This record gives sequence, structure tokens and C-alpha cells, in this order.
Amino acid sequence: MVETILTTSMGIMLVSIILSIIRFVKGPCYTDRVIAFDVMTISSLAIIAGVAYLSGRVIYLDVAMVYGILSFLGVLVVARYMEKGL
Amino acid sequence: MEQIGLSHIAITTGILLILTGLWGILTQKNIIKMIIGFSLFDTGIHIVMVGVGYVEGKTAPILDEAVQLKEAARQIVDPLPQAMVLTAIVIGIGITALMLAYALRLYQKNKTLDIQKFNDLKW
Amino acid sequence: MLKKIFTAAVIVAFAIILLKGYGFSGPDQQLNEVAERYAEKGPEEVGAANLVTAVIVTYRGLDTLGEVTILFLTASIIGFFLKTRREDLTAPPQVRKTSEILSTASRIISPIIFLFGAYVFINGHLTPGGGFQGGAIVASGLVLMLLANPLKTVNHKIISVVESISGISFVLLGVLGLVLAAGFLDNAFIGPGRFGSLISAGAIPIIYIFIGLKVGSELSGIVSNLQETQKEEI
Amino acid sequence: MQAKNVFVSFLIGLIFWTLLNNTFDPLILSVGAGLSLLLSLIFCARCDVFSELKLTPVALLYTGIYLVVFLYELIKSNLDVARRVITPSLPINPGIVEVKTRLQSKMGRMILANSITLTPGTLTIDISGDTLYIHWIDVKTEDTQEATEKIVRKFEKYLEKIYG
Amino acid sequence: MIIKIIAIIIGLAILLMALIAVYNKKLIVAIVAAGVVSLFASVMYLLLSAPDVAMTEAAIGSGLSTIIFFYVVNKIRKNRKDHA
Amino acid sequence: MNILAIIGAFVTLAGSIFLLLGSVGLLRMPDCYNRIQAGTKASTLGTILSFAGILLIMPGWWGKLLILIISVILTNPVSSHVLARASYHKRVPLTKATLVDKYQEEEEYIAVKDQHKEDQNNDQT
Repeated sequence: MVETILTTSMGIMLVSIILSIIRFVKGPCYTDRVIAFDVMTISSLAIIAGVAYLSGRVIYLDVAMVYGILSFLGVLVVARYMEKGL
Repeated sequence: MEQIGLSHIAITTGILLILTGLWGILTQKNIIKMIIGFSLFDTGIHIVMVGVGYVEGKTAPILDEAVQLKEAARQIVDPLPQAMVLTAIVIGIGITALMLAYALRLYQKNKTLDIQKFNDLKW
Repeated sequence: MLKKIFTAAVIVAFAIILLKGYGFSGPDQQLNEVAERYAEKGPEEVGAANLVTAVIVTYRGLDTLGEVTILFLTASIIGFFLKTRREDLTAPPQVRKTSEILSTASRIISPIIFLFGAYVFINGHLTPGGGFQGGAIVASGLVLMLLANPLKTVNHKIISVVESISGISFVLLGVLGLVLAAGFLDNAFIGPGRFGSLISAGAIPIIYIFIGLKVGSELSGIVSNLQETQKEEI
Repeated sequence: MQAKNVFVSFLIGLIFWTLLNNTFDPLILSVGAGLSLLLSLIFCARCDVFSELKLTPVALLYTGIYLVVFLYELIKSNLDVARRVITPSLPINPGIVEVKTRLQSKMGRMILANSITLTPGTLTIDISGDTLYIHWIDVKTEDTQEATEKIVRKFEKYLEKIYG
Repeated sequence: MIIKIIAIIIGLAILLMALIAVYNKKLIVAIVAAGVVSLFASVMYLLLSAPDVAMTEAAIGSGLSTIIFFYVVNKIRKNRKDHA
Repeated sequence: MNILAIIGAFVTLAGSIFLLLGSVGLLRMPDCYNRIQAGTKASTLGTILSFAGILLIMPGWWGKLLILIISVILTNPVSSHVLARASYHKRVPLTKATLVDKYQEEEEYIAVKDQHKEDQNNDQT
């Protein structure tokens, strides 16, 4: 029961990753691509948590923590580059 | 779906990524694009190596309450390729940074990033 | 056009070599001998719960030494290449100010990032992670501080002092293993401790702390050398 | 004021370390305490982030109330954005408005700006002095005073109690 | 089962992003696409049950190398402005 | 199979639906700022709900999941604010439907004016 629902929700997260990939390919300006990158990172966080549950290993969450703490640095550096702040 | 293993998917992806990176290195004229191609090549090799070490249906080589100590050899994947790849990734960023520093220096000297304009060694 | 065809031929040849090497046979269904030896004997010989750590620090410790040397060489070559001249400070730097939100947030987040990096390399023998990852996380914390305040300069003296002290301590620990135990970088000269607790696996936590500090300071040196905005030698 | 800074950041570091290790083993706790004391002495001795924070029971109570209000607004904002997204005609009329805040401390302003970013249809674009520029997905009013009433007030009255 | 589907989609995404990184004219887009390749590669390592490698790739490949690329491109831009 | 686990599974499902709506908004919205709004908000709540659901299913993992939730709440609005500010300073155009724009020409920065056109040419390195 629980695993079926979790599998469904991980499928929905995958669909969301695919939609943001479409935005990345289309995106007219840099901001669109960067925001698509952000959404992809966050969806991957949720997917990693789901994989950690399905494998039954708490240690996989450490990887998710590295993402959660460091992922916004990439967005930050692109934004500062765009506004000539580096 | 049953006969396709996870490692088949990983190794196919890795090989195609290697070829894409090599294509990028060979066809692009901008130095920075060539360095990006090199880093793609690097990632592809890492994926292939980890995929070769994967054993179907087994878990990570870290022993905690989810893996029994006695049964460890039947429950974990190969730790050796993972250690190698870990080393390789760290060296990879060093190489990438070094290449970027060279590219920056070349730009400061020649005022261009086009690889075909660098004809100092031609005669 | 001819060039493109030639390139495509090279790619195809490379692909054929790769596919021959793999042969579509698929992976084994069980571990090979070396991995089985590591999995069975590793926990008692080394005492680390994370077998990747055991392989990196003890079984293949010399590789790690070489790797750290390569990083050190890279960092020093970059520092030598992008050497800046101090007297070019005439033109004021043209940098847009950071917003107040980012500078406040970086004051809170960067100590947390450093603490997380320390957690990663102290617990390297129990959880995924270790010196390299922890060093990279520490360098990322430094990057956050530099992003929030672009005109800040990093003190290169502190970085190089930390780097050399940890490098020397790493080699000394290796030699200590040679003298007191079976070989170079053998970790058994400190008692093994209880399996799975923080004080276990002999000298691995100490070695990993030094590796983490060394990698962190090297990556920070690379980043700050590439970052320094105002002192350009043109 | 410096002792308070160091103390608060030390406390935050210790809580973070405990959550990370998920244990109360005295050895691990002492390692964490040493590390977070060192880090807070290095990084927070000269910064003024936590100096306006009030450490009274009333402030703690208001922090709890603020969290509840914030979570409610977060869920409301998401339902709002979701409704706009799935409506076929895409009912948006966006604009950038200007609002004022009474908060003085940097930390309070940061929390205010983050809360505004996460709540219904608003996104902080820039902050200078006591003026915040806000991108609003559904502009109801262009007047500064009314916009302040609508956007800022509901958080500000709690944050004032906490940060003064 | 779901893990294999995730792996297939992640693999396709990696290849698409690699093509963008090689063929896009704009340098910034290429660098960000290379960062996305690293991100998905890290998820792939996690599926192959290699959390150590995944962590390294997350911290180094996706974080630090993108940042280093941007610093260098920024220096090149400044240099060009000085000599324009 | 206790009732808490099933509640947690449904919470995770709700989180994934919010993530999906966020990326649909990313596709449908007309300009950058609206896309930032849709993208960051919905994905923040979606991720938080997914972690909360797994927290309900596996209560023993609370420490790390709590850190994940806190870090997402702390870092995500900062990055979206910085991104919005950067795209405003790069003069990414607002959509036609925009009613008011009070934030015009507040340039008290050190940066040199009117270099954005040259910059846009230069980006095609």
C-alpha cells in the first residue's frame, strides 16, 4: 500500500523533472534556465528521499543533505554573474 | 524489462556520454567549450566504472544496522571501483581548474578564445 | 567537411573499442575475489564501517597520498600562473553591491556549512563522506562568503599554513604506521575501538581530518586565486 | 552585545550538530560543542546578526505563533498559485509595488523578506533601507500604504515582538 | 521497477543535457547544462548504490566546478571590457 | 501497516503533486518573474511535504529530515530573491500584462550604466 503510493508519487516527481527540462531547452533568457535548474535540483532532492525509503538506508539522506545545503550556491553564482557582481 | 539490468542502463549512458564529450572536444573551436567537453568525458568514464562495479540487487558497502556483519559479502556491491572513482573525481576538478587557468592566461595573452588563432607553434 | 568525416570516423572507432571491451555480457551476479576479501576481512582488519573509506585510507592509502600531491601541485601551479601584482590598485573595482538579504543569510549559513563539512569528515568511517567531500564542502562555505562579499580578500598565509601542517601530519601518521604497525599508513597502531562508534577504526578518523583540512585548503586556494577580482595583472 | 552573538550562534551550531548525529552520546556532543564554539568565535564575534534578538519567554511564544502563521500562509500561497496555474485562462495581473517596513534589525528584515517571498503571490525583488520592492502576481492596489497593510503587516506585528 | 524507470529517464536527460552543453552557442548555457549533467549523474550513482561517489559528485562536480567555470568566464569578460 | 505510514504516503503524494504543479507553472507563465514565483514556491512546499511524509513513515529518521526541511526553507527564498534581483538588473523585460512598475531606476550602485547592450553581445563568446 505505502510502497504503491510512494512509487506513484516518485513517478509524478519524474514528470515534473521532465517538464522543467522542457523549460530548460526552450527558455528564452538565462533566468528561465536557471530557475529550471533550481526546480530540477529540488525535485531530485525529493526523489533521493524516496529512493532512501525504498532502499531502507538512512545514509542516503546524507547525499540529499549535501544537495539541500549546497544547491543554492549554483543559482547564486549565476545570478551574481548576471548582475556583474562577481 | 526484466533482462535489462541497472548496470546496462548506466554503462550505455556512460559510453554515449563519453562519445558526446569526445565529439565536443574534437569539433568545438572555443577553448572553454573544449574544457566542458572534457568534463563530460570525465563524468562518462566515472559512470561506466561505477556501473561495472554494480551487482544486481545489492546495497551500498557501508555496514550499519541495515547490513549484517556476517552476511556482508552477499549483500554489498564492489567497493573498489567506488574508491577509484572518488579519487578520480577529485583529481578531475584539479585538472579542470588547471586547464581553465591556462585558458585564462592564453586569453590574456592572445585576446581570443578561438583555438585556430593560436599559431605560435606553427611554422 | 573532410574534417568532420574524419572526426566521426575517430568517434566510431572509439565506440567500437569501448563496446568490444564491454562485450554486452553484463555484470557478474556476485562479487569477485578482491571485493569479497575486502567485504569479509575488512571490518576486522580495519574496523571501518564504511568499506570505501577502508579501501581509500588503508588498503590503497598510497593512491590517496599521490592524489593529494596532485591537488597540491595543481593549486600551486594555479597560484603561480595567476600571480597578481599589488600595485595595480588604481582603478576602483566595478562590482554591484550585494543585497542585504544575501549578506545576512550568508552570515548564518556559512558557519552551518563549515560545521556540516566538519561532520562529514569526522564521521567518514561510519557514514558516506570523508576527507574529500568534507574538504569540498568547506571550500563551498568559503565560496558563499566570497559571493556575499566580493571585495573580501582571503588570507593566503593561513591557507598555506593549514595546508602544509595537515600535509606533514598526514605523512607522519603514515610513517608512524610503518614504525608501530605493519606498514605505511596502517591504522592499527591505535586500538580498534567498538565497531560502529565514533572512536573506532584506529587512526582513520585522524587521517581523514587531516585529509579534509588539506583538500579544503587546497580547493579554497584554487577558488580564491581564480576569484580575486580587483588586482588584475593585464 | 558580542557575548550574545557568540552564544546564540553556538546554540544554533550545537542544535544543528545534535540533529545531524541524532544521538545524545556525551563524546559526540562534546566534539560538537567544541567545534561550534570555535566556529562561532571565528565567524560571529564581529557580526551583528543576532544582537537585536530578544531572549525572553514572550519572544519565544511569539516565535511559535509566527511559525504557525507562516506555515498557514505558505499552504495558502501554494493553493493560490496552483489555482492560477491550472486555470486555462491564466488569471494573472502582475506588477511591482513598493512597501515600507518598520523593522530595524537586519535579521528581522531578512526573515520578513523570506516570508514575503514564500507567501501568496509575492516575491521580494530588492530591499533598500526601509523600502521593499515586491513583485505581486495579482496587484490589488498600487498605493504604498494599502499594499503595506496587505502584504507586510501580518508578519511584521509578530516579528516586532521578537526583534524589537 | 520504479528504480529502473528513474534510471532510464535520468540517463536520457543526461544525454540531452550533454548535447546542449556541446552545441549551445552561449557559453553560460553550456556551463549550466554541464552542471545539470553532474546533478543527474549524482542521482545515477545513488541508484547504483554508491552514496560516497554521489556525495563527491554533488559537492565537487555540481557545485565547485560550476563555480570555477563562472569565475573564469567572469574574468574573461572583464578583460574584454578593459580592452574594448 | 499502521495508519501513520499511510497518512505519510498520502502526504508524500500531495507533495509530489505540488512539485508537478510548480513545473506546470514554470511552463505556462508568461515572463521570468512569474516563473520564479511559480517555480520556487510550489517546489518548496512540495519538497517539504515529501520530507514530512517520509518523516511520518520512518519516524526514526527525524534528525536528518528536519535538517533538510530547515535548509530548504532557509535557502530557497534567498536564491529566488537574488535571481529576481539579478534579472531585473539585467533588464529582462516584464510581460505585457504588467500593471505597475514602481521599481524603476533606483541605480545607486557602483556599477557602470548602460553596458547591458554590449554585455548581451559579449555573452556569445
